[in-house]
Amino acid sequence: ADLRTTIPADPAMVDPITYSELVAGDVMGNIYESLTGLDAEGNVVPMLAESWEPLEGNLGFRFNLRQGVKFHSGREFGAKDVKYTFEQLLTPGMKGGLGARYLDVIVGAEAVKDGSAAELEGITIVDDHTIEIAFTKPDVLFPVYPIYIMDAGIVDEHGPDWASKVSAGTGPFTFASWNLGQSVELDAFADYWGGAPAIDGVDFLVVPDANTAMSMYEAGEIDLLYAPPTLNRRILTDEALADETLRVPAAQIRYLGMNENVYEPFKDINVRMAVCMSIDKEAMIEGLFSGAALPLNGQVTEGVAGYNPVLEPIPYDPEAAKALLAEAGYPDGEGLPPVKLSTTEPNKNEHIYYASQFQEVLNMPVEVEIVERATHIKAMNGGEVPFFAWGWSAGYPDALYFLSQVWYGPSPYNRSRWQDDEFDALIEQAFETVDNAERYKLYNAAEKILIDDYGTCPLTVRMQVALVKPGVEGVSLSPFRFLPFGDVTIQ
Amino acid sequence: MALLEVDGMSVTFKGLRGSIEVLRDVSFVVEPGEVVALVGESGSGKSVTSLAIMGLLGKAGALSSGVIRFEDTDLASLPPATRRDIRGRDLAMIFQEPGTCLNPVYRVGFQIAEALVEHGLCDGAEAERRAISLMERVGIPAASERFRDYPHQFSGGMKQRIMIAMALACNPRLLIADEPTTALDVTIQAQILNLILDLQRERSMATLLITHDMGVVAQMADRVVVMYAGEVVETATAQQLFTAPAHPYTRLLLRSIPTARVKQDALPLIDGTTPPATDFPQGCRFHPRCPLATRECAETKPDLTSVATCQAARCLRLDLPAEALEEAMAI
Amino acid sequence: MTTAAISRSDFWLRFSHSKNAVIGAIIVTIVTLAAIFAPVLAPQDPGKVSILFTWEPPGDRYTLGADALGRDVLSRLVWGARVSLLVAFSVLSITLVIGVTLGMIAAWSRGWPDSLIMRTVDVVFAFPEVIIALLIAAVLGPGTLTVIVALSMVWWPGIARMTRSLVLSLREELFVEAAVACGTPPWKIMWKHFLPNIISPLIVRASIGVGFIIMAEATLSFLGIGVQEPMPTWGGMIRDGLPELRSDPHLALAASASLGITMIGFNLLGDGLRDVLDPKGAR
Amino acid sequence: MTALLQLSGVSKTFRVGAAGRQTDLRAVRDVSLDVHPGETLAVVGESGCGKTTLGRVMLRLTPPSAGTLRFDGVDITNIDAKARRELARDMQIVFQDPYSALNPRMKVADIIAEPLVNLGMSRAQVRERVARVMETVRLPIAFADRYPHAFSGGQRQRIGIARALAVEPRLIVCDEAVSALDVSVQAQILTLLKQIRADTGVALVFISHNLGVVRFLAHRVAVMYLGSVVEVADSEALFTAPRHPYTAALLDAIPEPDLSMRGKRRVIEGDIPSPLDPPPGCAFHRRCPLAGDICRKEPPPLEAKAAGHEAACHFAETELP
Amino acid sequence: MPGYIARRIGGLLFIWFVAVLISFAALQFVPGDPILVLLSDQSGDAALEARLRADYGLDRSLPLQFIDYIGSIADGSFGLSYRFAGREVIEIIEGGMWITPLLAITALVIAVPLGVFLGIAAATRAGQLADTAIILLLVCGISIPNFALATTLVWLLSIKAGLLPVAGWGSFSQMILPVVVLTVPPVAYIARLTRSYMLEVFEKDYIRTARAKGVRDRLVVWRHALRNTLVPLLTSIGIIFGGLLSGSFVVETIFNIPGLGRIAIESIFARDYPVTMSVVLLFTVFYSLINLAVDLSYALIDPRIRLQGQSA
Ligand SMILES: Nc1ncnc2c1ncn2[C@@H]1O[C@H](COP(=O)(O)OP(=O)(O)OP(=O)(O)O)[C@@H](O)[C@H]1O
Ligand SMILES: Nc1ncnc2c1ncn2[C@@H]1O[C@H](COP(=O)(O)OP(=O)(O)OP(=O)(O)O)[C@@H](O)[C@H]1O
Ligand SMILES: [Mg+2]
Ligand SMILES: [Mg+2]
Repeated sequence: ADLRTTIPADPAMVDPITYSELVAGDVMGNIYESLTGLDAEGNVVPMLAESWEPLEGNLGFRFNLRQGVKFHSGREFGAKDVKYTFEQLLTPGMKGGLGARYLDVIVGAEAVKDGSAAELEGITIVDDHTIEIAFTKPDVLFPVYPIYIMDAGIVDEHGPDWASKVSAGTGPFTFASWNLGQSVELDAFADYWGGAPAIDGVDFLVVPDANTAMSMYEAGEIDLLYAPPTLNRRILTDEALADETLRVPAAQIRYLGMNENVYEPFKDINVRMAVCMSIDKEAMIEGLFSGAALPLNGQVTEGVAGYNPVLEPIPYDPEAAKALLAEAGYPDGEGLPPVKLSTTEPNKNEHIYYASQFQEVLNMPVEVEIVERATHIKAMNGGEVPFFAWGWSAGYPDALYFLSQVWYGPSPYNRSRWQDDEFDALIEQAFETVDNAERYKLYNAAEKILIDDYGTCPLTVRMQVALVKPGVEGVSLSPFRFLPFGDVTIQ
Repeated sequence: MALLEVDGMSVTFKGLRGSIEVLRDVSFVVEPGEVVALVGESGSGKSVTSLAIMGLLGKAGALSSGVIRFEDTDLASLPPATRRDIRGRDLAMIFQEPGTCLNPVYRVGFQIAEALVEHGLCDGAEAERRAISLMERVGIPAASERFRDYPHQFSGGMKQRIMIAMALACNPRLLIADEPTTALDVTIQAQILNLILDLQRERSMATLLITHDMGVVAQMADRVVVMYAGEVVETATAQQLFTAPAHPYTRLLLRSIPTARVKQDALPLIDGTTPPATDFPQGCRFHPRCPLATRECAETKPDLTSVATCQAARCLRLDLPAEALEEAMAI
Repeated sequence: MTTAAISRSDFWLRFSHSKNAVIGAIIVTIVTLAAIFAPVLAPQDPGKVSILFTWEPPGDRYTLGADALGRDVLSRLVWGARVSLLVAFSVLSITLVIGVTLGMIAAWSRGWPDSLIMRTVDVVFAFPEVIIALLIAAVLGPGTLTVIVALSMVWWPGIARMTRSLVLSLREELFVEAAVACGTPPWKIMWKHFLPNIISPLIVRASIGVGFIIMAEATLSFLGIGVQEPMPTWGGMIRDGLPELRSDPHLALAASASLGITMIGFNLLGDGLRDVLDPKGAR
Repeated sequence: MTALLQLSGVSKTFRVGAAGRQTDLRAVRDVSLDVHPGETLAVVGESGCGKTTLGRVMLRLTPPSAGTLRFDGVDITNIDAKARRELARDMQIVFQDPYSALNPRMKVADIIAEPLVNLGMSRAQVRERVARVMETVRLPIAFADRYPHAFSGGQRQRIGIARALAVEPRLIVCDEAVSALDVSVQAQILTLLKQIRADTGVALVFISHNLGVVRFLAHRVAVMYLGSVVEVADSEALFTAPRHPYTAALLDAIPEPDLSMRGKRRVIEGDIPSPLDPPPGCAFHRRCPLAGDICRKEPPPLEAKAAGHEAACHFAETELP
Repeated sequence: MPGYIARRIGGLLFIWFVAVLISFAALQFVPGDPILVLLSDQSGDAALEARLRADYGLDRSLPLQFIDYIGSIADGSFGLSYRFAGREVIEIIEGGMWITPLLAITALVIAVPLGVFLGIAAATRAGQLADTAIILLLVCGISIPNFALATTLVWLLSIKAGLLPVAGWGSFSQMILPVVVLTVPPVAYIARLTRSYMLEVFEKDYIRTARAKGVRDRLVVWRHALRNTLVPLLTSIGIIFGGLLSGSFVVETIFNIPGLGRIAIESIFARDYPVTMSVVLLFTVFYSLINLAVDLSYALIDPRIRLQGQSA
């Protein structure tokens, strides 16, 4: 039998080079594999690489690749495929997606990108199953980066539009068909190195409407549902579904961005504190999220390497918040210029709650503004949005993902433009620190600087909710969505 | 035995403000083979009378008293199906507006043949044959081709001929013609009236001819029934009516018609207008306009009284000499 | 014009005899009053968030329960009536002004202005209304103004077409020719002779239209381009309530019922008016 | 005596049919007529022969397709819309259907006042004038605030006449002004018109198909057939000695309320031809008892057959059978 | 007739062109640049942005872009999709292209007879209780928002009773619920129109003529009256069809039908303009073709119209 589940839209692509979005990831995670992978707890485990060691001066890695891995084409996986994939990602005109940005540190990446070289200078194929990758500067997290490796021979064999015809991965399932607007279907790969899946395949039905997906689940038309947050209440309040529900916190931080460059009062730490202390996270989690969230104390989520479990929560204390605001020179909100709390349609309710708290507790003149998503992201990236709550999902299971992208000064995703030299120095140091324990200390120190400065208000961690029909076993929901369905069985 | 006998017929319509008695105590007879004209001004109840006879008053109207006997059958007491069967077969009707009385989306041949088939008189092919010969009879050239045409492809006069063919299809005993020529041109009107007269003689069919045109009456009718405000005010033979009208209304009416035969300098006037059905006067309904009216006329309802053989009028002052009217108007 | 022949006193008499018209008028009056007196009638501030009472079922605290943010459903319904009617009446006024003006011009001028206007009407008609609304929402961003503009864009051609056909038959009436013969200038003929004589069919259409506009706003809300927070609207409430139909049905039910009853009210009123204004009506 | 209104060679052609397949419909063909001050000219003819169109052309409600039109010696054939509106001061119209000729949504006073307001009269003047014409047509002044539906046909026709009279015009075109009325009411209106004519000296163009009415009112009569004037004569001459066979047929066809005429009518055969497809030659030849070969080929010109008596017939001299 | 059709087709081409022009112009004003949508989180990367713009020809002037688009219509590809890298628009819409009209026409084919039947039932009982009951039912039919009706039906028939599939496309049973939801409003609309047209026709002289001939009441209604109400009814078919196309947006979303309505919504939200414009064009084409068909079919029903088309 096939495992039937839904995706909220057609994947934008099904090839590992241009791969750049979430839905495509849900599908392709079952077809393609990276050098390393994750287990159900979010720990990094060897996949296509069995082991790896840093090169001298931390300027690169040597990977010992797994033997006996077959591509869906039947070819043996080897070092040439890794090199081929990396070069393809960087070659102009190939529209390299998410994977490409992890490759900038490789020696010669620039030359490939601007078209002056076809081959990546920094890659040395030692033997069929050993490859060395040289860096221009240390990047200790390189082995963790999720880059799908593809079959080097496939493009020559099937031409540029191979992706809609054949499958070029090593994963437990092969791409079978994509019926636009209806479904993407995968077949079990009998020669999978980890053992052939027990199920015949996976059907991803394209169902944009969450309620429809839910109805389909209830009517037994699908076996598995990764529920979007709008369904949380419906699922979590239904006792009949309790045994079928999986709940796992997502590797996603949610924070309140306060951009002091745009809104003057945020320059004062007392104002930032007052804002943070006027949000009642516990009440919000119960009332608004129906319990499908956890409070977030720092800026790293549990299950991500480097998480600090001993951070104190910021208390909900309206009186203290009022006092702090008065101290900042805005007694009872007087003198605060009006400000917009911006967001997109799906996050509306949450923002209405924040705004109502700020108005009620601080008498702050806040108004909720709903903006089109792409415009909003562009404005945030440009540092133009004064006040917003936004999330950031980990692309790999290491705290550095959050810290270096959201709060690090030069990062293009530092949307609230919080900046601290000491913090930035710690991050730079972490990139060069191979020893995990050492590095985690640096993370904790940096995170403390951020929290103590009230540079942000940590909000909540979203709880992922999924429904699995009785009789379907082996589905694992990790902090990073579903793991591949290779071990799933259906009665 | 009279072919049609209407006796004491009253008709009321239900309206928003209660019931309105539109016809009161209407009585007349139509003998086999004769032409009876029903005349009167607009709103006097001519059409309602004909519709009541046909049983086509609709939902709002009802016969509140009186009987309508057709060949000694009381029509009102018949079950609807039987009544429908008589309608169209023994009693046929043609209407004023030939343009709107034909169904625009069916071929005229079909519309003529329909009654034959509906009454089970013959099958489709035979009905078609008869329809063509009827069309020929009413004077439509190239009938067997025009049979398949639609009403809008005919002129007004031809449409009226088709209406006549339709009414005659089942050889009715009585033809009711409600202002059959008012919508037509004078020359065409003359053609149609002659046609009706010919057919009526040919088939010894009786005709109840409804009109407001005294000229038409003079050319066609054997006997005349004059209506005013929902009542019959005078019945007479045509001869009597034109030579010795009894009711003041009839007399005035006849004289207020401008004629093309002679030059007139002035027309005698009947002041005022016909009252609406909601507002019929007490007593004699004509009294507010009648030069001869007295107080008694305003109080007492006159009955239809016989003045001569075959002539009766509804007036309290029939005893006055004919000149009295002239004198009264001169004042 | 057949509809023209009814006197004022007759109108009320016929009106009071028409069950549809009376029931419709009562519903419409209640909704309109609710909308006008929303600030007085609403038991609570419709925007008041009570995070501890989200999805509170109907009871003492909230007569009709609370929504996802603990806001009072009854208060939001009453205020929602305001938004719905505001949208409906704005759209109606705009479309009536535009549609009637253009329709009259088209019918009066014939010739090229007629062609121009009617071709435009054809083009707009050929666009599915949701697409027009989506495009306009995409341009202006979702909101009350968008809804009004979008629905006006969708509705005026219907009015223009109707006006044109009414005026085309009206201009054959003798009284129009009489006015021309009296030396009445065209604008005055439109204003004094056409307008009063097409007003009743327009009213009938408008009254039925109100229902559809309110519904259209709800549909736009459902598609995410309707009137935005913090303004409560029925469409938005239905959309927000639908997923919770089983666990907490009160939100969707209350809003659907309000929308449905209002639609019924306007439709019955419109149907009733049609019967009342048609002198040859069923009675 | 100079003509008040002078038509010479006036034609009116309509383009009918859907675009691309249009044909010409000649509703009025080459009509020359004079209307003198104070006279009543009747235009008679059967339905569709172009009477109304001719009336509309006379009033310049529609421009003629050919020919010229003079009012009081001034050429008004090609005047602009504004000048045309000015003409309303001198020329007015009364329509056939008293039901559709009055705007049901206007009060009687406003209806009568409309031409006055258009002329820019002050409110007081208008009120005074309205009261006066209402009296002239014998409408109680109390009716001023009512709407037309409250009136009977005869009363409505009085309102229409009052509207036409209000500006004290010199010419009134009455298009079938009494055809829709009951006999008794018709008599009232005819009498009223006669009286007004005597009191004001207004010229009337009286369009009708009822020859009885025409004889009662008209000084002169023009008979139309299929767009053309086929006979013009003084009323008495026309009724006693018609020259055109069509006029004779028309007179014969009238059902007279006179038993002595019974069965003596001669009825001409055939339908009225369509103006879209007029017969060649004389338009009447297919129905004409006198028709000869020439009638099938040549349209007869309208020419004087006696003093003040013109007819368009090749055989107008022939004694009618 | 051929001349008439040629003229109509010329008119259609004009309308289609204007539709493309308007949607092209309107989309220029839409906030949410397609490239920014593609870039999403990476929208700070100016080089990447410039590269993408060039890839999609968006760096060229608007008239050129428009001409490009018209050209792509001519060659049948309808341009390149922004959302699906490297795919032609035709690939994206061809699957859904027939679904929406199929749904709409199915709904129409059911709604017209049903609505006419109900309308006649009400008209022949005008003023009676049955009439009021039918009217009330019809008004309710239009007063229930289609999304609410759909949700309720799915819950009752699919989840509770398990009779019909919840969603999807491909089998007959999957068509039933969407068609029912689409059909309800037009049935109500047609029935109400039929009722009022019928009442109007009942007053006509030719109905009285038919009764005077002794034609049975049922035949009077079904033969003499009905055909005369069809012409005005046909006129509203176009509007109803437009309503059905619009209804498909909601119905396709709820029942997860991969038709044009759902594609339109997805592509607008994803700022996939070439797809959006093509869907708009297709909707316009369907709508105007239905109207053309309606106009041509008048002649079949009403002989007066045929003659005008030919001789005049
Ligand atoms: N369906 C109806 N409902 C109410 N009143 C009606 C109805 N039909 C006719 N009447 C009234 O009955 C009266 C007589 O009307 P009827 O049509 O018989 O007059 P008529 O003599 O035929 O007039 P005309 O010469 O105008 O045809 C009128 O006052 C009319 O208003
Ligand atoms: N606006 C118009 N467009 C096209 N044809 C017209 C127009 N007005 C009149 N006609 C045609 O011109 C011819 C003469 O019409 P007109 O109304 O002048 O006749 P009439 O003598 O007044 O007839 P009736 O006695 O019926 O009033 C008719 O065939 C008519 O169809
Ligand atoms: Mg009558
Ligand atoms: Mg005329």
